[in-house]
Amino acid sequence: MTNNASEPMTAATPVRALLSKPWIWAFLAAAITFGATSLIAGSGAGSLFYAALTFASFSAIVGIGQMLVITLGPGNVDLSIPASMTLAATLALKFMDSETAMILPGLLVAIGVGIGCGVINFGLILLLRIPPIIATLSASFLYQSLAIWSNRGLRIKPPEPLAEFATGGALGIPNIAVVGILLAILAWVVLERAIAGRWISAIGQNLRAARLSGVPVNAVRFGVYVNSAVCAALAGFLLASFSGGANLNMGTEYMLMSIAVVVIGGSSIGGGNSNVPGIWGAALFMFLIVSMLNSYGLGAGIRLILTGVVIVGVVALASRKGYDV
Amino acid sequence: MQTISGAPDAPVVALDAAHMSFGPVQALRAASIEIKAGECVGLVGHNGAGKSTLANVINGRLTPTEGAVQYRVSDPAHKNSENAQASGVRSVFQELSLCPNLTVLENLRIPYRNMPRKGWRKIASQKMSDALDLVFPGHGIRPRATVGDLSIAERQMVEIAIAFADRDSEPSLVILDEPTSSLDAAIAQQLLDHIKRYCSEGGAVLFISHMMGEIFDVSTRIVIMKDGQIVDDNPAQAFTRQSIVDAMGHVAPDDDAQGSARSERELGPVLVSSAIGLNARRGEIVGLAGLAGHGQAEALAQIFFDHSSVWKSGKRPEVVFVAGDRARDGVMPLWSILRNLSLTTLPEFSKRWMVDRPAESGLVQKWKDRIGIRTNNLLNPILSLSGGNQQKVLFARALASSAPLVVMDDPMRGVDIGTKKEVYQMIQNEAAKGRSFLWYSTETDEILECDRVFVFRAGEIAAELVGDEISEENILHASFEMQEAVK
Amino acid sequence: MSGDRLRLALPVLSLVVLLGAVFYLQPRAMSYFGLNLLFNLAIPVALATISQMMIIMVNDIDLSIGTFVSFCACVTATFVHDTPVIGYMILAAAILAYALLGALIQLRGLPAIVVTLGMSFVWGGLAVLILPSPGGASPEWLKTLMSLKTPLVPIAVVAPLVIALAVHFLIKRSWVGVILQGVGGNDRAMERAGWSLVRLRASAYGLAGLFGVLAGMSLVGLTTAADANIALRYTLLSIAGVILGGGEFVGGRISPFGAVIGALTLTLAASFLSFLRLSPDWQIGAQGAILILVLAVRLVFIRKGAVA
Amino acid sequence: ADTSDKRIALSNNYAGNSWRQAMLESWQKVGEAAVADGKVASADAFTTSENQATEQAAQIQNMILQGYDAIVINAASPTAINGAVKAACDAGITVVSFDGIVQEPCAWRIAVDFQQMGREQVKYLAERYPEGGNLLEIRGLAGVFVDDEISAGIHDEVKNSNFEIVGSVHGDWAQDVAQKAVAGILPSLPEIVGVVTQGGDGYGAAQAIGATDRAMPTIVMGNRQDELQWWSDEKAANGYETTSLSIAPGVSTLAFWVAQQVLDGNEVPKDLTVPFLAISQDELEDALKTTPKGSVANVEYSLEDAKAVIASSK
Ligand SMILES: Nc1ncnc2c1ncn2[C@@H]1O[C@H](COP(=O)(O)OP(=O)(O)OP(=O)(O)O)[C@@H](O)[C@H]1O
Ligand SMILES: Nc1ncnc2c1ncn2[C@@H]1O[C@H](COP(=O)(O)OP(=O)(O)OP(=O)(O)O)[C@@H](O)[C@H]1O
Ligand SMILES: [Mg+2]
Ligand SMILES: [Mg+2]
Repeated sequence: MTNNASEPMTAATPVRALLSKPWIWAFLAAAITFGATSLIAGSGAGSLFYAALTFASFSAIVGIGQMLVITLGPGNVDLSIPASMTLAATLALKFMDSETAMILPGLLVAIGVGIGCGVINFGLILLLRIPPIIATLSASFLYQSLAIWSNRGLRIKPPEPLAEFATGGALGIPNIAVVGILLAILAWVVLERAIAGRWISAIGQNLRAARLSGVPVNAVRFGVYVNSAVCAALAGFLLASFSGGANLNMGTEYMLMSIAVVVIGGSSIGGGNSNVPGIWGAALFMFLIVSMLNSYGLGAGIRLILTGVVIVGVVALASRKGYDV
Repeated sequence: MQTISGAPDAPVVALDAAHMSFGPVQALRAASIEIKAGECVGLVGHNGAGKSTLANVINGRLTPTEGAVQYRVSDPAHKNSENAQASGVRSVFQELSLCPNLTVLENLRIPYRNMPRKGWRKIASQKMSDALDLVFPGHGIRPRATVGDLSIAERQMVEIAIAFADRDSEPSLVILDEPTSSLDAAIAQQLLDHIKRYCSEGGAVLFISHMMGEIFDVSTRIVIMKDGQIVDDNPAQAFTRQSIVDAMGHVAPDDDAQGSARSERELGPVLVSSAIGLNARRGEIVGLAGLAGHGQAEALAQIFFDHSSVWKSGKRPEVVFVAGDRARDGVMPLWSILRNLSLTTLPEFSKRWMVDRPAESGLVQKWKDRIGIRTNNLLNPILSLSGGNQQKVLFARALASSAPLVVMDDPMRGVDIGTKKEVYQMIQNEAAKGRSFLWYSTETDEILECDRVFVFRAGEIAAELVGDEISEENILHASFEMQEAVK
Repeated sequence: MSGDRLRLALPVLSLVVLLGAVFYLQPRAMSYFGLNLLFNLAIPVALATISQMMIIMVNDIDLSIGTFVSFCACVTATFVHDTPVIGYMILAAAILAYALLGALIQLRGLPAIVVTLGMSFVWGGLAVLILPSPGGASPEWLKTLMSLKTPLVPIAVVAPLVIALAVHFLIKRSWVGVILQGVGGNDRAMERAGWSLVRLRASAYGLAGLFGVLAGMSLVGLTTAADANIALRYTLLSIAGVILGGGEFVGGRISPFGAVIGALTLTLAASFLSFLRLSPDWQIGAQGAILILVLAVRLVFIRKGAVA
Repeated sequence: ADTSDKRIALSNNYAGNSWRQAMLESWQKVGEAAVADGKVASADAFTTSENQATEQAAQIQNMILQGYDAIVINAASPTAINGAVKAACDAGITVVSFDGIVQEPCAWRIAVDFQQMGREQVKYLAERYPEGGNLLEIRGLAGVFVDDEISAGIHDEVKNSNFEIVGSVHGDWAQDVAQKAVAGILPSLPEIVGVVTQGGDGYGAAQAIGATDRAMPTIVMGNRQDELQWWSDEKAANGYETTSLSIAPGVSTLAFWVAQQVLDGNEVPKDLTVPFLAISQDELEDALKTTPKGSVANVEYSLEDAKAVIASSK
C-alpha cells in the first residue's frame, strides 16, 4: 500500500506536477464549464468572463475567510457569514446615507461590524465552549435581528463614487476582482510564508500538540474567526455597493457557497491544509456552472442535481488517500 | 473454542527471504525467521532498523514485496492477514488500538469476530476479567469502564490482555511491539512474568523492546536487526548486553560517566515552583518518578501551562515541552519532518511575522545531524519515520529553542539505547549551560540521571530524593508507601 | 458518574427547565392536547436527528439531511400515496444510495461534509422535479398513525421515547452498534481487527438513510402534504440536536436518548419564545440567544480539559 | 357581535426583505389603532427565524395553545402547514391566510391571482411590442407555490403572443441573486426586448444589463422604491417606459379586518381576491412620492375597505 505522497518530490513532468496540485481540478472544472457556455455565448464569451470574475470575487472573499476557519480543524466552520455580511452592509450603508464624504468612515463601520461579529463568535466558542458550528449559527440569528431592527429592510443607495468603483473595472478586470485577487495573494502569503500560517495549520492538525509546542492557540483562533467575519463584512459592503443597496436576505446564498468554494478548491476539510488558488478556481466554477445550466435552458431541478453531481465528482477526482497502513 | 489446526510442531510462522520496500526505502531486506511454539523471541534494533516492519509482515498487515511468509495454517487462496488470523497470530501495536468511546468489554468484541451473539456482553465481560486477572493480577480495571476514562497505562494493559484473551481461537503467537513503554516497573514485571508462563505452556511471543533488561528477562532467543537486515539470531544465552549493543551498530557509551556530571554542576536559584511543591533550580535536572498515572503528567502539564501563554508567543519562551505520547501531544501528521521540527522555534529564528526559510532549513539540518534523524530527505512526511525517529524530531523541536526550562513527559518512549545515551549526554550538557529539565520517566535508568527526584503517589509528592538518595529501592519504597517527605 | 450518564444529564435538565417555563407561561400546555401540540412536530426532527447521529457516530457530518428529508417527504406525498409499490421502491433506493455514498466516502477517502454538501443539491433538485409546486397528499394510514390517540400520554410524547429506546438498543446494546461506534472511536483498530470499513461505513450511512426516510414519512403524516423545501432546516437542527444531546463531532461519542431529547429541547425552545411574545424584530435573535443559553449550561458539565 | 375581547395573531414565515418588513409595519400600525379603538383586544405578530413550513406549523400550534381567537397567516407553503391549520380550526379558531395562502378548506383565503399577475406582464409587453420578440424570465425560489404560479401565467400568456422566452433564471427573490443569474446568462442570449419578473428583481436585472453594452429592454418592475427610482431616472434621461405591478404589503391589514369580520359573526366568503397594485407610466411620480426610500409601494386597508372587498365578492 504505497502511495505517491510518501515519495520525495523528485523531478516529475510539469504536467504531472500540475495535476498533483489539489486546486487544479477546480480550475479545470471552471474552464470546462466556461468552454461549454461559450459554445452558446459565442462572442459573448468575453462578457461572460468579466461577469464571472465579478461575481466570483464575492464568493472568493468570503471563501478566504471561511477557508482559514475550516483549516483550524474538524468542527470549525463559520455559519454566521451571511448574517455578518448583511449586518455590516446594512449598518454601513445606513451610516453613509449615500454621502460621498462618508465612504471611508462607512468602510470602517463595515470592518468594525466584522470585528465585532468575529469577537462575539469567538467569545462564544472560547468562553462558553460552544461548538463553532452552533455558536456561529446562534450568533447569526442575533446579527440578523440587529440588521432588521436597525433599519427594517430599507434599501439605501450607496454613495455614487462607491457604486461606480464597485461596478467598474479597468483593462478588462473588474475592480471587485482586483480586490478579491489582492486578498487572495495576501492570504497566500500569510498561509505559506508567515508564522501565523504555520500556526493555523498546526492547530488544525492537532490543537493539543500545537498548544504544547508553544503556539499561542487562542490568539490564532481569535484572529482567524475575526478575519472570517471581517472578510464577510467586506464582501457584504462591496456587494451592497455593487448591487445598489443592502438587502436583509443578501447573504443567504453565501453560507453554502463559502463552504463549497473551500472544499471544491481542494482544501482538506479535516483541517491543517489549505489552498488559496483553489478558492478562486472554485468560485469561478460555482458561478459558471449556474450560468452554463441556465444558458442551456435547464430547469431548476436538473440544475440543482447537476451542480451536486459535479461537486461530488470534483471532490472524488481531487481526492487522494492519506496514509492507510 | 476451537484450536488451531495444522501440524503442532510446525513453526507458527516462517519468513523466507522477505523483502519490504516503501518506494526507495528498503525497510526489510532478505529477512528469514522462524518462530516455533514455546519460543519467546526478543527483537532488538536501533530506531528504524525495521522491527515494526518485520512485525507487520509477520502479522500479515504488510505483504512483502519479495519472499514468502508461511503460516501454520496457510491457505494460498487467502490473504496473509487472514492466514495470520486463522493461525492465531495476534499483535499489540505500540500506538493504541482501542476505541476510547467504548467500554473495555466492548473493545474485546472488536477483534473477537465470531463471538456468540446471545448474551455477548456477559461472555465478553467474563473473558475480559479472566484475561486481565491472568496477565495483571490485582489490576482494578472494571470491564464496564469506558476506555477513554482509563489512564494510558490501564489502556495498554487492556490491549495486552485482549491479545492474550481466550477468543474464538487460542493465540499461538503474540507480537508485542514495545508493550511496556507506558507501564511502570511493577506492572511491566507482571507482563514479563506472564510472557514467561505463557511460553512455557507452549505459546510463542515476539517481543520488541529497547529495554535490555526486559529482553534478557523473557527471551529464549534474541534477534538483532540493523538497517533492515537480521544480523544476529541466537539463543539468549549467547548474548551479553555489550554484545547486543555492538551488534546493533551503535557506539557503546561508557556507563561510568553517569552520575559524575551531577555532582560537578553548580545549581542556580529556583526557576519554577508549582502549588504542589514541585520546583526546579537553574541548571538542574529534576526527575518525576512513581507508578505510572499518579499525577506526574498532570503536574508537568500544569507547569507548562502556567509558564506559557495561549495568547502570545515571544522570542524568549519560558518553557518548552517534549511529548511522550507522540500522536496525541506531538506530531503534526500532515507536515514534513522539517516543519515539525521548526514549529516551536519559529518566532525565535524569524525576523518578524515571516518565516525565515533559509534560517529554518539551516536549523533543521543542524539538528538532524546532531540528534541523528534517519532520513534522506527532510521534506518527507514525518509519518514516514519510524516511531523512534519521530520522537527524536520532537526532542529537537524543543531543544532547539532557547527556553530556560524543558519539560519532558516520558520522552524516551521507543528510543533505542544508543540514541538514549546520546540524548542523556545532550541533556547533561544543556544543564551545564544553565538549562533546567523537568523529566517524567517510567524508566529507572532515566531517573538515575537526575539531580533531584520527586516521587509521586496519588497526585501528590510522596518523597523528594536528592543526590545519592536517588536509587531504585528508595523510589519504589516511596511509590508504594506514603512516607514523610524527606525535606 | 459514568461518562454516558453525565452526557445525558444536561439535555434532560434543559428539557425539564424549559418545560417548566413553558407550563408556567402557558398552563394550557399541561394537558394531553397541549403536549401533543407542543411536541408532535418534534417527531420528524427527532428521527432526522437520529439520522444525523448515525453519521456523526462514524466521525462524519451530513449537510444533506434536510434536503434528503424533503425529498423523502415529496416521494411520500406523491408516489407512496399514488402508487405505493413504486413509492416504497424509490425510498428503498434512496436508502441504498445513502449506503453507497458511505462506501464511496470510505473507498476514496473523501471528506463527508463535501460529499453531503454536493448531495444536498442533488436531493433538492430531485425534490423540485417531483414536486415543482407544493402539494401531494399523505397516505391515509400515515395520517391516521400520526394522529393516533394513545391512552394517557399523547403520541407526540410516546413516539420519541419509542424511537430513542429502539435506537438505544440497536446502537448502544447490540454488537452491531458496538462495531459501528468503533469506527468513530478508532477506525484503524477496526481495520486491524479485520472489519471492512467500507461495509461498516456503508451500514452507518444506510441507517442514516433509513431514519431520514422515516423522518420524511412522519413529516408528511403530520402536515398531510409536502413541498420541496419542507425540511431544509433539519440539517442544522439535527446537528444542534446531536450536540445538545451530549454527542461529540469526533470520537464516536453519541447518545440516542440525548439526541432525541436534544431534538425535543430545540422544538420546545421555539415554543417558549412564542409564548414570551417578543417584538417581531427580536424574535429571530431570541432563538439564537436561547440556543446559546442552553449550550452555555453545558459548560458546567464539561470536565475541564487541560487544553481548551 | 362584540369583538373587543378577541385576540388576533399574525403568523409570518419570513421577515428578510423590504416587502415583508412593510407588511409587518402595516400590520402593527393598523393593529395598534384597532386595539386603541377597542375593536380587538390584541393583534400580535410572530415571525419564524427561518423561512420554513415546519417551523411555522409549530408556531401555529403554539398559537392554538395561547388561545388566540383568530390566526392570520402568510404561509411558507400552501400545503405543508395544513395539519396545523386543521388543528386550529378544530380548536374553534378562525384562520385567515393571505399572500401565501393555505389549501386547507377550513381557512379563509385572501388570494392574489398570481397567474393573472404573470399574464398582465406579458399583456403589457404585447401592447408595447405587437410584433413580438425575445423575453428573459426571472423566476423566484424553485419549489415555491408563488414562483410556479406566476411563471405558469407568464408562459400561458406567451403562447397567445408573438414572444419567445429565450432564457429563464431563478433569482430567489433576492436582488443580488437575480443580478448574478442575469449576468451569467446574458452573454448567451440573443437580443431581448423585455424582461418579465416576479417582483423585486427588476433593479437587479437593470443593473446586470446596464453593465453590458446591450440596449436596455423593457423590464417589468415590482413596485420597489429603488426600481421606481431607477425607472424615473431613466424616464427623465431617455423617456424609458415600462410598468410595475405587485401585491401591496398592506394586504396583511385586509386579512386582519377579514378576521375581525368573521369573529364579528358576519358572513364572509371563504375565497376573496385582492387586486394587485399596478403603477403605470403616468402614476410613477405620485407613487414614488408616497413610497418611503428603500421600501415598497403600499396601501393599507381600513375596516370600510375590507367590508367593500367582502361585499364585492359575495
Ligand atoms: N510505509 C512506509 N513508507 C515509507 N517508509 C517506511 C514505511 N514503513 C516503514 N518505513 C521506513 O522503514 C524503516 C524501518 O521502519 P520500522 O518502523 O520498521 O523501524 P523500527 O525498527 O520499528 O524503528 P523504531 O524502533 O523507531 O520503531 C524506517 O526507515 C521507516 O522510515
Ligand atoms: N503510508 C505510509 N507512508 C510512510 N510511512 C509510513 C506509512 N505507513 C506507516 N509508515 C511508517 O511505517 C512504520 C511502521 O508503522 P507502525 O504504525 O507500525 O509504527 P510503530 O512500529 O507502531 O512505531 P513504533 O516503533 O514507535 O512503535 C512507521 O515508521 C510508520 O511511520
Ligand atoms: Mg517501530
Ligand atoms: Mg518503535
